[in-house]
Amino acid sequence: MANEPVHSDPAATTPHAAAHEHHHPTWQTYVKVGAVLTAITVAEVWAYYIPSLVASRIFVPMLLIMSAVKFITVVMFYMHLKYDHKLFRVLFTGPLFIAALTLLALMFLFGQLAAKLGR
Amino acid sequence: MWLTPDSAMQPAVWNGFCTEYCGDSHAKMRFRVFTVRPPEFASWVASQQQPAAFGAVAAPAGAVAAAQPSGTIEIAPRISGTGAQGGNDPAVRRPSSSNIEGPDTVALPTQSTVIPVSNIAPGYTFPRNQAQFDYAVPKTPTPAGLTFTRGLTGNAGRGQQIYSSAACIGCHAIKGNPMSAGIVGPNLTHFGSRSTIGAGSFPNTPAYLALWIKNTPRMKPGSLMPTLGKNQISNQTGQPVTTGGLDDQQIADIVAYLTALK
Amino acid sequence: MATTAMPVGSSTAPHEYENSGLWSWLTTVDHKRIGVLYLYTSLFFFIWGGMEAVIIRAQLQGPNGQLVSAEMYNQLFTMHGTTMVFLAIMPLSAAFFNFLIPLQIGARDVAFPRLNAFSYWVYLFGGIFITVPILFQLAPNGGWFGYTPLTTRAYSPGINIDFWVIGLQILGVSSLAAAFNFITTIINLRAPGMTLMRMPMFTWMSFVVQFLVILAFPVITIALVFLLFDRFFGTNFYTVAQGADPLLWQHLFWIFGHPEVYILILPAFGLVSEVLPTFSRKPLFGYPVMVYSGILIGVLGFGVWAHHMFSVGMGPIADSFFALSTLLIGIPTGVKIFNWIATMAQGSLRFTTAMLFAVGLVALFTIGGISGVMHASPPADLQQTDTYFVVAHFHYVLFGGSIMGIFAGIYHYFPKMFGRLMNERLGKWHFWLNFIAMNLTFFPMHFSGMLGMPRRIYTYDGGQGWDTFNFISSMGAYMLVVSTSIFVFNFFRSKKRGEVAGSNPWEAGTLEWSIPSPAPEYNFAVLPTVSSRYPLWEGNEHDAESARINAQEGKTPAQLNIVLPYSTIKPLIVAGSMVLMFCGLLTTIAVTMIFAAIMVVALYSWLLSPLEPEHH
Amino acid sequence: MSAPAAHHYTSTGLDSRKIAIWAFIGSECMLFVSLISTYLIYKGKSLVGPYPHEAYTSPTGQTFPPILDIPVTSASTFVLLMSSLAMVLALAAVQNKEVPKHTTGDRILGSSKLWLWMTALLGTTFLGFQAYEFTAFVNEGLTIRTNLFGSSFFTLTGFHGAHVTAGVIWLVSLLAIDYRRGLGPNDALNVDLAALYWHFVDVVWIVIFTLVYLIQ
Repeated sequence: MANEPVHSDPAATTPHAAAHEHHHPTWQTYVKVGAVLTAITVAEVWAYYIPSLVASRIFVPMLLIMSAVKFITVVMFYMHLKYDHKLFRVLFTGPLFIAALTLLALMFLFGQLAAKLGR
Repeated sequence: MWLTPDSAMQPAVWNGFCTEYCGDSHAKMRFRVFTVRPPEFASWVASQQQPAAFGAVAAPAGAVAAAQPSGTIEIAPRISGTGAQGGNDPAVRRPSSSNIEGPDTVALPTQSTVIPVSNIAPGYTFPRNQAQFDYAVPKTPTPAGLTFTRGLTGNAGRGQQIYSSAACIGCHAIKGNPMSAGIVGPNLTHFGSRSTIGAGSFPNTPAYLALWIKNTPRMKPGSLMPTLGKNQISNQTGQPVTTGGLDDQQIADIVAYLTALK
Repeated sequence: MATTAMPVGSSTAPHEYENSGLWSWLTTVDHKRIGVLYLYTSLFFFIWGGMEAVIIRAQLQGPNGQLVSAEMYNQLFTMHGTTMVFLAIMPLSAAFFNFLIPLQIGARDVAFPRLNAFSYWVYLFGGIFITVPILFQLAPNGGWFGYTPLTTRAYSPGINIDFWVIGLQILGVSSLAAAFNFITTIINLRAPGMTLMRMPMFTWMSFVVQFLVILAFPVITIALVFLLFDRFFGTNFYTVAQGADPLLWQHLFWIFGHPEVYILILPAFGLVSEVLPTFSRKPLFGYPVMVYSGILIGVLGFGVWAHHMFSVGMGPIADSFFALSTLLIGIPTGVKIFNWIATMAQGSLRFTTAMLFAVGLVALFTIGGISGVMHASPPADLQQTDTYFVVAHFHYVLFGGSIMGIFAGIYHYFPKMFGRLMNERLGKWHFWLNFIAMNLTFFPMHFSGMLGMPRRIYTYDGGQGWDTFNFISSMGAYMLVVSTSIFVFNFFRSKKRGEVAGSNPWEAGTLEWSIPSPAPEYNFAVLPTVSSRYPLWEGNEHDAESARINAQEGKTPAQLNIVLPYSTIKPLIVAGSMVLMFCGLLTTIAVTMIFAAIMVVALYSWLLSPLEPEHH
Repeated sequence: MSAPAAHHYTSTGLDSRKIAIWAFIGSECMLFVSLISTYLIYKGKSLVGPYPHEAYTSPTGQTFPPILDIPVTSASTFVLLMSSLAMVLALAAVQNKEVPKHTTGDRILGSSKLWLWMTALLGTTFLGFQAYEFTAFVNEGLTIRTNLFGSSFFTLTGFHGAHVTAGVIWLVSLLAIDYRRGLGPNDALNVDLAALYWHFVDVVWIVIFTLVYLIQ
C-alpha cells in the first residue's frame, strides 16, 4: 500500500550508518539492458506490421505485456529500484498500484473496458 | 424514474425541483407532476400533438383547420402578489386564483366520468382548477415597481400579428404558425394549457403573463428572454428599451393570443 | 544574512520572536514561524468564509429573500465553499503540520526549509488571487465543485471561472510542495529510537494526509488543465457537441474530491488523538489499530469517489461497487471513534477547553458520519443528493469534525506557539456557544433537506415547510458569529496577556512538550532519544536525560554549536513571480513571459545558493 | 548544487532529496495516469477529423489517411531509450570519478561530460521528432481543437514533451556545473535525482508509445 509502515526500519542505527552498499551494476550490464529494451521495442513495432497478428485477440495483451516488461526493466535496472533501499519500492509501487486501479475503474465507468475486452 | 400511484389515489399534483446547479436560474427550475388516469393522459398527449388551437394556418398536409374564434381577454386588475406569508413588499399583491375568462373555458370533468380515448376534444380534460391544488401554485411575489396598465382588453387575432412580427418568433416555435420557428425558447403551441410560466415561477394567468412579457429578466433572474416592454430597463444594456419595445396594449394582445393557444 | 543570535529570554515573560521585524517574517525558513504565518492567514480566511456564510444565511432566513441577487448569491456560496476548503481548513491543518511535525519527531526543522517557505507564500498569493474578485462581483460562481458544462466558456463566458481554475492550480502547487516536504521529514528526520510505531498519532495522521495530497492533487490539476484548455484554447474535453462526456470532469474532480475530504478530517483526528490522552492521563487506546485504520482510510479513500455521483446514472454495477466501498470505509472511521471513547474510559478526565472541543468532535463527527453512511446507499442518496440533507451532513463532519478538532488543537498548542495559555473561562464560553450554535444552525437542515429543499438556491417560496427550519438555521448562524468573535478576542488577548505557560502546561507525554515555550529556534538543544510512544511519561533514563537538557531555556544556537539555515527571500520571489505568471493568462501573454523569466532566474539563484553556512 | 551538510542526522541513512524525488515520481504517476485514462476514455469517440488508426473521409469528401506515423515514432522511442542508457552511464561516470583507473574497467565507459552531452542531445532529438510530428499533424488538419483525439493526444504528448524539456534543461545545468567545477562523487546525488526523473519520463513514454501508437 502507499504508506505501509516500513518494518525493516533500522531502529537505533548510528546516526549515519554506512550508506547501504553501493554496488551498482557495471556499464556492460547497462548496455545489455539497453539492448534488451531495444529488442522488445523492435518486436512491438514488428508485431504492429503483421495484419493477422493485429487482428488476432492476443495482439493487445501481448503488447501490454511487452510494454510492462520494458517498464519494469527500466525501473529495476536504470532507476536502481532493485539495489536501493526497500523504502523507495514502497514509495513507487504504492502510488503506481492506486494509479493503475484508478485507470481501470475509469475505463470501466466510461464503458471502454468492455469495448477493449470485447474486441 | 417511475411513479406508481396506488389505485385509491385521487388526481393530485406534485412539486418538482431540478437540483442540478445551473447558474442564476437554479432556484427557479421547478416543475409539476400531475397524477391522472390513463384516458386523461391519452387525451392530453393527443391534444399536445395538435397544431395551435388558435390562428393556425392550414398546414399543407391535411391538418385540422382549427376554428377562428376572435377571442378577447380582459386583463385582470393590477397585479399584486400577497404571498402565503405576506410578501415583504406591500404594493405587490397576488390575485385571487380566479379562473381565466377566456373564449373557450372548458368545463371541468368530475373525477368519476371516464372519457373515451377516441373522443379527443380539442382542449384536454385535465384538472386545471388552481384552487384545488393551491400548494402547487407558485407564490413568488412579482418584482417591486413592475406594473401593468389595468383594464386593457387584448385581442388574440391582433396579438397573433404582433407576435408574428416581433422578436418572439426568433426564439419560440408555434406549430401551425409558420412564421414562428425558433428553437432557443420553449415551444408555445399549447402554452394556454400550461399551469405555470417560467418553469414554475408564476401561475399562468393573464396578469402574470403580461408582466412576464414586459420584463422577463426582472421576473426571473438569469432567463435568456430579453426585456421587451417599452422603456423598461433592459438587463443587457442597462438603458430603457426604445426600438422594438412593446407597449402595454400590444402585450395585452399577445397575452390574449397565447392564452388562446390551449 | 546569518541568523542573529537569540537574546536570553527571561523564564518569566516568554520572549517574542527575537528579530520580529517584517523582513524577518518575509525571509523566515523556520518551520515554527511559517506555522504561525499559516495560522494567522488561515484564521483570517476562516473568518472571511464565515462572513460569506452569514450573508447566505441572512438571504435564506425567510422565503423570497431580497438581500442579495442571484448572481451575488452564487458567487457567495461558491467562495464560501472554496474558501473554507482550500483557504481555511487545509491551511489550518498545514499550520499544525508545520509547527508540530518537526517538534513531535524530534527534528530541528523540516527536510527542505526553503521549500516550506515557498509553499506558504504560494498559498498566501493564491489565496489573495482567488479572494479579491468577490470585491468586484467577479468571483467564481460555478460552485466549489465547478461542474462542466456550466463552467465551460460557452455557459460561463465571464472571467469568474478563470479566477477559480487558476486559483486552484496555484493552491495545488502549494499543497503538493508541502506534501513532498512533510513525507521526507516524517520518513527521514525522526529522532533516534523513534520507529514508525512510536510516532505520535498526529504525525501519523499527517503522514497519511501527505500521501493523499500527493496522489489526489495531480488528478485535479489535470482536470483543471483540461478546463483551462477548454476555456482558453478551444479544446473540447468537455464539449458534448464533439462527442466529449462532461462526466469526465465529475469523475476526475471526485477522484481528487474524496481524498480531499479525508485530507480535511484526518489532521483533526490527529489533534484529537493528542488531546484526549493528555487530558485522560492515559495513553491512546489501541495505538496500532488507530495507525492501521488511518492508513486504511487513506487507501480506501481512492476507491469511493463515485458516491458523489449516484444520480448521474452510472449503472447498477458501479453504483453498488461504490456504495459497498463507501460502507467499507465507514468501518475504520468507526474504529477510531471507539478507540477515542476507550481512551477516555476509566481515565481521570480534566475538561479543559481543548478537551471539550475534542469530545465535541467525537460527538458531532459521529452524527455527521452516521448521516453520511445513510446516503452511502444509492436509493437513499437519490432522494438526499443535492438537498440540504447533504449540506447538514458535510457541515457536521467539517464544522463539527475538522473545525472542532482544529479549535482543540489551537487551545492545546497555543502555549507552545506563544508561550502563554489561552483564557479557560472565555474558552468555555466559546465552546458552549459554538456547540449550541452549530447544532442550531445545521441540525434543522436535515429536515429541510428531507423535505426536498435543494442546495444552492438563492431563494425559495414560502409554504413548502422549509420556512421555520431556515429561520432557525439563520439564528444559529448569527450565534456562531458571537462565539467566533469570543474566540478571536481570546486569541489576541491571550497572546499579550495570557497566563505564562511553562514548557509542559498540560503534562503531556510527547516530545514537543519537552522544550521551552515558545519553542526556541533550534527546537532541541540535543537530539532527543525515544524509547516509547510517550517519552515524557514512559521514557527511560536516556530519554529523560535528553529531555532535561532540552528543557533548558535561553541557549543560543552558537552556544550549542547548531547550524541553522539562512533566512532567504528567494522562496517568496519565486512564489510571487509564479502567481503573477499565472495572472498573465488573464491579461496578456507578455506578462506570463516576463514573470516566467523572473521565476526561472529566482529559482536558479535559490537552488544554487547554499542552504546553511558551511560547517567548519 | 550545494552539497548537503554531511553531518545532518537522518533516521533511514538515506538522503532526503532522494526520498522526495521518489515521492514526486509517485505523484507524477497519478498525473500521467489521469492524462492516459482521458486519452483511452476518448479513444474512438471523435466525431470528426483525422483518426489515429483509420482513414476518414469528411462530409465534404476530403479524405484523411490514418494520422499516426509509426516508423518515425518508433525511431523517437529508440532515441529516448538510448538517452536513458546514456543517462545511467553518465551517473556511473560521476559516481566512480575518483575510483583509480585500473579498477574502473568495469565501471565507466567515458567521462561524465560525454554522457551528459549524449543524454541531452538524444533528449533534444526526441523533442525534435515530437516537434516534427506536431507540425506534420497540424498540416494534415489535426489541431488541438479539431476533435477529441486531437485534444487528448496533444495534451498527453504535450505534457510529456514539457517534462522532457524540463529534463533537458536540468541536464544542461548539470553540464554547466560540470564544466565550471566538475562533478565528483559528492555531487553524485544531484545527478542521481536528474537520472531518476529522466528514466521516469522515459518509462512514461514507453507506456504512451504502446497505448497510443500501437494499440488500435
